[in-house]
Amino acid sequence: MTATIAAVTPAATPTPAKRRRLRFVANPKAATGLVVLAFFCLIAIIGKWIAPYDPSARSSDLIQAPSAKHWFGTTHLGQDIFSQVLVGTRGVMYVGLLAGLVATALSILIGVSAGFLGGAADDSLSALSNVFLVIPALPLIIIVASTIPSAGDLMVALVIGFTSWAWGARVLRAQTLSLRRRDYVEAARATGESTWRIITFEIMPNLTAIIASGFVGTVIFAVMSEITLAFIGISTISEWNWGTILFWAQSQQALAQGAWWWFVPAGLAIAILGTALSLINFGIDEFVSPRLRSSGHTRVKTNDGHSVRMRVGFTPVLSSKQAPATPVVRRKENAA
Amino acid sequence: MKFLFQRIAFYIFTAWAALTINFFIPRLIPGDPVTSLMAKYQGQMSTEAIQSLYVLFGLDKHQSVWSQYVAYWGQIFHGDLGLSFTFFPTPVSEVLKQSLPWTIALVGITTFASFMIGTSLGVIAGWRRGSIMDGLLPVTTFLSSIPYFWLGLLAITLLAGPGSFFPSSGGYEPGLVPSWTGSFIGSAIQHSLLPALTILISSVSGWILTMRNMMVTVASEDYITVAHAKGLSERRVMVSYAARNALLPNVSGFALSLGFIVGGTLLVEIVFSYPGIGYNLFQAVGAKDYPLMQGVFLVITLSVLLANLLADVAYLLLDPRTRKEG
Amino acid sequence: MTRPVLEIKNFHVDYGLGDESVQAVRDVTLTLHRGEVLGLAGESGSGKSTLAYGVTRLLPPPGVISGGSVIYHPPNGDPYDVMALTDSELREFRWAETSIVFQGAMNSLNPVHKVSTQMVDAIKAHEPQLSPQARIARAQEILKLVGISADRMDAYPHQLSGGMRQRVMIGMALVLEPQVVIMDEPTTALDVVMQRQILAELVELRERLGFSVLFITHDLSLLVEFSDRIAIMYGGRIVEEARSADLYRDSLHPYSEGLLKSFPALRGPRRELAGIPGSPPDLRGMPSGCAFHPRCPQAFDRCSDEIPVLGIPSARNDPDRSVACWLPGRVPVS
Amino acid sequence: ACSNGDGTKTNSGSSTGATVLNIGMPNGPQTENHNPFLGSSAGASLGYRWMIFEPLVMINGIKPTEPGKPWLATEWKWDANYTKLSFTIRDGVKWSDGQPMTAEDVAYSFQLRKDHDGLNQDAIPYGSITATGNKVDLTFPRSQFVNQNKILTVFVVPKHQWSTLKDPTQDPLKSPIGTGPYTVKSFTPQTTTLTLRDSYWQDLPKVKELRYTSYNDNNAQTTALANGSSEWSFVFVPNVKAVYQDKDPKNHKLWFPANLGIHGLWINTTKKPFDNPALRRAMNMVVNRDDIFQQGEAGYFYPKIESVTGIPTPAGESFIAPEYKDKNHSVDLDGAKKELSDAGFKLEGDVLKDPTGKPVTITLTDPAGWSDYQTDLEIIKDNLSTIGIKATIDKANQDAWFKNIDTGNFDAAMHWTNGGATPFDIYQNIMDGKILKPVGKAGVSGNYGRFNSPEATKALDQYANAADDATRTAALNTLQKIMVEQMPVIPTSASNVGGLYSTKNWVGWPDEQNQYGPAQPTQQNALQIILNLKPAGSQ
Amino acid sequence: MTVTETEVVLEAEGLTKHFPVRRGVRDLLSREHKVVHAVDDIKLTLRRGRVTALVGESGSGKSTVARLMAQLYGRTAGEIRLHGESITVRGGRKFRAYARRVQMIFQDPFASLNPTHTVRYHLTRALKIHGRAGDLEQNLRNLLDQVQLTPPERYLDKFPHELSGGQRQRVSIARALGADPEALLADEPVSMLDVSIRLGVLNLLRDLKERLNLAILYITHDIASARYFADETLVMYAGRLVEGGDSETVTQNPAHPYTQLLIDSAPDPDRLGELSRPEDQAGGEPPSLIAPPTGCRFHPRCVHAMPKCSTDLPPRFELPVQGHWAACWLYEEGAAK
Ligand SMILES: Nc1ncnc2c1ncn2[C@@H]1O[C@H](COP(=O)(O)OP(=O)(O)OP(=O)(O)O)[C@@H](O)[C@H]1O
Ligand SMILES: Nc1ncnc2c1ncn2[C@@H]1O[C@H](COP(=O)(O)OP(=O)(O)OP(=O)(O)O)[C@@H](O)[C@H]1O
Ligand SMILES: [Mg+2]
Ligand SMILES: [Mg+2]
Ligand code: NI
Repeated sequence: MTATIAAVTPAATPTPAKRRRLRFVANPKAATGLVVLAFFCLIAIIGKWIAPYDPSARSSDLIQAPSAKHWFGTTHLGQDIFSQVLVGTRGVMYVGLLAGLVATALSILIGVSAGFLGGAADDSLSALSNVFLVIPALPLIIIVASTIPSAGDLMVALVIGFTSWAWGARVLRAQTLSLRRRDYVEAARATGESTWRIITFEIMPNLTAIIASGFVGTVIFAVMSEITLAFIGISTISEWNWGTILFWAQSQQALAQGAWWWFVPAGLAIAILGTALSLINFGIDEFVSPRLRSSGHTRVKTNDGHSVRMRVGFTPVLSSKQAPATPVVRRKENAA
Repeated sequence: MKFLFQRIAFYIFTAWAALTINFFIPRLIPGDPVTSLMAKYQGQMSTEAIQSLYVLFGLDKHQSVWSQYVAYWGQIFHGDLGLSFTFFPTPVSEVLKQSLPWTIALVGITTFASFMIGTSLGVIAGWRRGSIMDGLLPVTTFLSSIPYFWLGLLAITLLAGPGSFFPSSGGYEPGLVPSWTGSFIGSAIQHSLLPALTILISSVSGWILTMRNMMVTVASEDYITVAHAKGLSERRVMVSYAARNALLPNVSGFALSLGFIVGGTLLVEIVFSYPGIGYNLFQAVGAKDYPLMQGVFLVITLSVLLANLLADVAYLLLDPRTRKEG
Repeated sequence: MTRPVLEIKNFHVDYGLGDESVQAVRDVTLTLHRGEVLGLAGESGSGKSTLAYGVTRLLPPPGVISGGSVIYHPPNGDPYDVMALTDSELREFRWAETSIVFQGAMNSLNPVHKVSTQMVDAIKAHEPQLSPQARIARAQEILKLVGISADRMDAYPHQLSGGMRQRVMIGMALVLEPQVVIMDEPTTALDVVMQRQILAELVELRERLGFSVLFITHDLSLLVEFSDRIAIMYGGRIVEEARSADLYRDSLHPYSEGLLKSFPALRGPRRELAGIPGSPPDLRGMPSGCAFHPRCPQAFDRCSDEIPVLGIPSARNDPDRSVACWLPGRVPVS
Repeated sequence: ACSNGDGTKTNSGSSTGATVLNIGMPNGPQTENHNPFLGSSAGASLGYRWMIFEPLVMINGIKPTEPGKPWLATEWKWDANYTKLSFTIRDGVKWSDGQPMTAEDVAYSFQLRKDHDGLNQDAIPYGSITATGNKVDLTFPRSQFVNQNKILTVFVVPKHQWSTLKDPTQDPLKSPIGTGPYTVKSFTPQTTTLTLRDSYWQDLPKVKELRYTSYNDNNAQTTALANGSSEWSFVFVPNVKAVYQDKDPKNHKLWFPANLGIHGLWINTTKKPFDNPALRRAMNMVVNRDDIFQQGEAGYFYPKIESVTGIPTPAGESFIAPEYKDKNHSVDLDGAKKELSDAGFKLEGDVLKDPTGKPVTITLTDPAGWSDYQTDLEIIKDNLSTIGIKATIDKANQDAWFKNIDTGNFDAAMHWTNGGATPFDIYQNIMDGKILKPVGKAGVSGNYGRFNSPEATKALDQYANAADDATRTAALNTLQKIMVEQMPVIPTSASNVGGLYSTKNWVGWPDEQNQYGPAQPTQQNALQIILNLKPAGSQ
Repeated sequence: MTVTETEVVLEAEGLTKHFPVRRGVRDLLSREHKVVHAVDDIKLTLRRGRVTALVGESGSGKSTVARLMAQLYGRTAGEIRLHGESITVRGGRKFRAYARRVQMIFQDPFASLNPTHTVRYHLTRALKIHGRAGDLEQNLRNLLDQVQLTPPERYLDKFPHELSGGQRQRVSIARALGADPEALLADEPVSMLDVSIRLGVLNLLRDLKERLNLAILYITHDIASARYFADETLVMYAGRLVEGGDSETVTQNPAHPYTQLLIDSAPDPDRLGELSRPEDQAGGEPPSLIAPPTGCRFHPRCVHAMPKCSTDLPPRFELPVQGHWAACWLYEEGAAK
């Protein structure tokens, strides 16, 4: 989430167009992130079918370390942890994406209207989002979720979505505010476009990068929150997800029993998913503001044979032999 | 100063909103604390004992929401947060008084340290593009994607096994009496190292990254080139020109993300059974202890607000543009 | 003509390395003489700023200097190549010998430090032996020269108007009394009245302090009025160089000619304005031969095949002029 | 919680005989509250209230039928079919502030409970309370046979302190005054230290100092037990053998005797086809209690129910009717199938069809976080599938679950029963028709399965109000018969009153051979145990 | 040369715009409403087939005038007449009808085209909104032809970032023409363009004026280009018009001291080597528009200022050349020249 701060400013660079959109995928970070994300999405869809066991089914292998039979070992009931991780992916992705969608929709609604309408509407809407921003989200989510009778996946997703739109709204508002003053918005108005058309066709397309990055950020947050809720036993754990696995590991004191395999795979999966999403966000950030790209070749061979890093303030001087000498006819230097 | 006035007005408004949310949340809860206590004593509490608890907790009275709301504000202004159910009849304020210092010490110091360390590393990473620091970014990203609590679990397994220097839970040695003695403080520090490390590792990379990006953005500003052109030393340009300006957005970012960070760090307390507010929240949620839940939420929110205010003041001191007269 | 202070020889600048690189400045050779104002004109993207930054090695990454030398002649002492200086030598060289004024003064001043701090910073870096009071006094003195009263010393940049900021920048550039001041479009952000005021002051100061100026702008009419000599850049190369009056009255390169014909004049008879057809070249895909040939009304076969060399045109045997064009009479005397 | 230094530091000089006993509970930071009436107080949650406040009569929690041991009362006598009780109060007992304890104090202790519903946890209907000389006489509006132990074990508080309290139900009682052998020395949220008094009406115990430490969670408590820094505790330790016992096989001991309360699968007896007792019996026959004990309860925590009557043994041994004396639960698949086919159920493939031809399915529900119950349900689900019943497990939200149980809106759930001095509490909780409410109506305090048996209600009534033991025995036998034949609840485990302890420094703990009291540190009998402990070297 | 021959398309009288200054918490306590006097009492006439230039330094209110005329801002006072008919529109269908006849071109061709849309989209919208989508493809080509972006196919499906600055500005102009307007308000249409390209765009505008008989308001800070391109020139200072008349007259014989300053300050290659500031020239900076100077707004900087200048607002004084006027007390009947 924090990475978006930098993304707000560089709106000045001409924003994406069709062909350049594809270039986003060419960003190695984004590409890696997308591949991993696609992998998790795939697991979320087919996990149920490829799981070797029913994740809830008991067997006689109690608390077994990973083996060929049980890749990630088993629980105290002899359940196969590998299957639990596979099947649990769906819940994680579902909640993450749904919460991300809800929050993004809200942030667009609130952020864009605050930015576009201005005046009192802006004041009250941005006060609202600032309040939500300052109030610690996770404790609020924990408390709200703990008060809901049956906090299933849908409910958890909604709660997370409804409490975590504020950051996106803030960023979008700032951006809309700057877009609203752009000449092309004024020009569209002068052409006679209606307000809603200006918002949806002139402003929104220019917000896509920010919306996408906000969406990804919220998904990260939602996944973390969801897993946290499951881990501390607040949301329903009837459906498997990674948090549920961790919940059981914790309540059965997997640590004390030395059953590291019980909580390592799920946690690792979270971390990898989180990293993938962060990478996508980097990709978006770098796409919006190419300066942030970590430059490829930064080492240069200089005049005196040293190799130096390119840096601000001290331009490297390449060995002169590289310079293609164009024949130049010069007059003689005048004597002083 | 106008800026500060506006901020303070905003904080008052936010505090009001948070307190009102706080008021309504438990009142929308269908369950009640007695059943939760029942759950806690699974089978060891008789049906009769349950009835006596309803009487004890005063849950058999009924009042209109509005008069409750008024009474609630009355209580808040007297610093009265009600009596905790789990620690009945200890006042919530006392429970919190006991745990707050731990949280402030752990979460406060580590969050601040993480901000400082992350920012400093970010300055270097952003300044020396393409150096090793830049290469470390993917690693730190990975670290920051790990949920706090899981990293804590991992830290306990790997580092806090029996016989290790690191204790796996608690705020200090069980036998000790909290006091300002060397052995107690030593023990408290020993117990806080692992949770602190967990928070630090998970949160520091966020700061590194934002600061790095900010530095990269700032580094291409004209005034940096001018500073170089003036022949200032590298250090001076980096610190006084680049970092100083790059810090500004980060300070307000710091303020705004405090809410997120504090939320995450509370989980560390749960995993390490650290006797702070986060652990209180965990207990309160488990036991439907609304007064305690409300108290915790209130204290967290107000602390975040306060920290925000401090960050605002820092921003004010750092950025002359906001000091504009009028 | 006086001694040179800065000789730029066969200067090349690339952005990026290898195949992807953009060759922003090609083989530029230019001499700045003591006490003169050398104007550099050309349209946007022709490499003016790149050249200016390159000379002081201030190009932002991925800019690299891929060839050439910049010989600096100190008032007393032996000339040396700026490109061969080490980092610390370069630091010493900067500002004390050559200072720069950029286009946007708002962006050139650090928004979080007072004007005085930024002035003193420069003095401190180069004359550490000076006492703090003396530094302040020096800063005050130079600000007075550029018309800013001492009580604005403690102002922050945002508290000053655009014109004042630009004066502060000029003052800062002169505070160490350098030999060379490079000015990259120092007045384009200001309106004409302010522009004239500042330039007038600059002329006075130059008479007093005797520094040389490399003045960059795309406003040719301003240059003609303000500078002693003018060099015209096109597509990363110098295409013509001459005394201002000569260039104005009798430009030799078709591009310079086109530029001059694009300016409506405020006084005098209404001239016919022709302009230049087409659009500036893309540095990534430079036309072969003379970069200007696709837009040149007089281009012929040779123009698209061979890069013209810069030299004294055969038709005007004037050692103070040079042009890079294949048109008859403009080909260099060999 | 524990680092290397712990054991040696707190038990310095264990070679020369220990003086300190470290007791632990996994209950999180405490607040300073020594009020013995409040279950939320540190005194109650750690159990040290019993070291300060003593009962009139000490009754062995695992042998509730044995006569109690005179404690602050030297004699007691029930009259008029348990509606009258008179105590003779012990002389020479002094409060820890030096004042003598009198019958006045005892009467006041009863009066407090009578006056404050919040303190009267057992909802005993007190009548008159009178103190004369060293005698205290109580009357009750109805027979207190079933409550007799609850009344006898009431603890006594000093009138001269309690009468000054503004609100006894909300006072944290910062400096408790009691008759017990220990007084509070210091309190911190983590550790409460109790120190031995100079004098006590019995022989002073050998333990000079008690340290009650509240660990933040089960993990921490387990670790502390494993490394010896905690010597006595009550906590669920999964895989207890590896995690705890093997760490010091010689000294690390545990004993988890059952008391008279049970856990079982409650079945909604109004739902078809579960209103058919034959189906319930068949279900009972396939439940694998060994798996539940071994996997759900880590092989020790809640002891498994052996007797078909659901009465936990050995605590309830003496109550079991002759006809069921040696009848124990065992998995009997064939018997179950026979039972079913006799009742008109059909097992087609692996789907059981009820007499109307509908497949039998059931939803088993318990709150998500209750890991042991959830484990039990998983096992039961598996077991039921052997007779073709398709079970699904609903991990409900705790509040919703309580509400659904209360209103009878469930198929089946793991739940506990009340416990008491006789199996009456168990059966009353399961079968009492007097507390029966129709499905959908809340506010029941038992009989969640809506079990409607006038016969059972009558037998319960008889038992509670009987004038002689024979009637009672007959009534209880009837109840057992109903339980076995109708099976409204499928009992799985007994409640426990156990503990884990270390014999490294102290010996004399209760165990299988020496069952003088339950081994749980938070039970009243803990005082008895402390009094019984001797330094390990001294034997 | 006179300027009153052709039909009046759009005229403004007494046009005034005050922007409220955003009030802070402290201002809530005070009664007074602070405003920016961006535009005060402007009288302006656009005629068919004529270019009227509006020159003035940055911040003098030129863009505000253009936006007021385009009815993008609501005005504080004054009247805008289209063919003599006073019109006030605020959005909706009426605004479209107005926009159909009065179109605006923005200063920055890099910012006035939405980077996410193609040239086709921009032009199609303009045509559709104004009901000219009839033979869409043909109309599109016509538009591009009109702005000399030929062949049209090459440009239709390009994104703005694929075009050069001059080409973009042509697209903006084409979009404005899409409405088939009678009046074109060009707000510094070339100031962001390179010198060699500027002329092309200006020539295009002049060509359009002649071919389509448009009335054009040409806003610029470059008074030299006004001389070349506009028939009539108005000079604006701090929100007020200070001088107006035939372009050649205004630039060659400036009457108002401000216009004189402006013209003297403009770079002039023919004035070689006399760069120093004439002693009698005014200096200083433009005034604050929140509290503009009383009387003539130029008086604090004016070398000819008289006591009257700081108190009384000068009206328009007609000057000898027909149509030339200046708002300066120097030209009051009988004032000492
Ligand atoms: N970081 C960079 N990477 C790649 N190309 C660059 C970079 N910076 C500048 N260029 C290119 O180098 C060329 C010269 O740029 P430069 O800024 O020197 O032009 P200029 O003559 O100063 O133009 P202007 O009048 O707009 O300031 C331009 O074509 C530009 O696109
Ligand atoms: N929306 C607004 N709110 C408040 N003040 C405004 C607004 N728009 C313009 N102004 C103020 O009105 C004055 C005139 O602005 P305007 O943009 O019309 O000037 P301009 O002559 O077009 O300048 P430029 O040459 O820089 O474009 C300025 O002082 C400006 O600060
Ligand atoms: Mg430039
Ligand atoms: Mg403007
Ligand atoms: Ni410890």
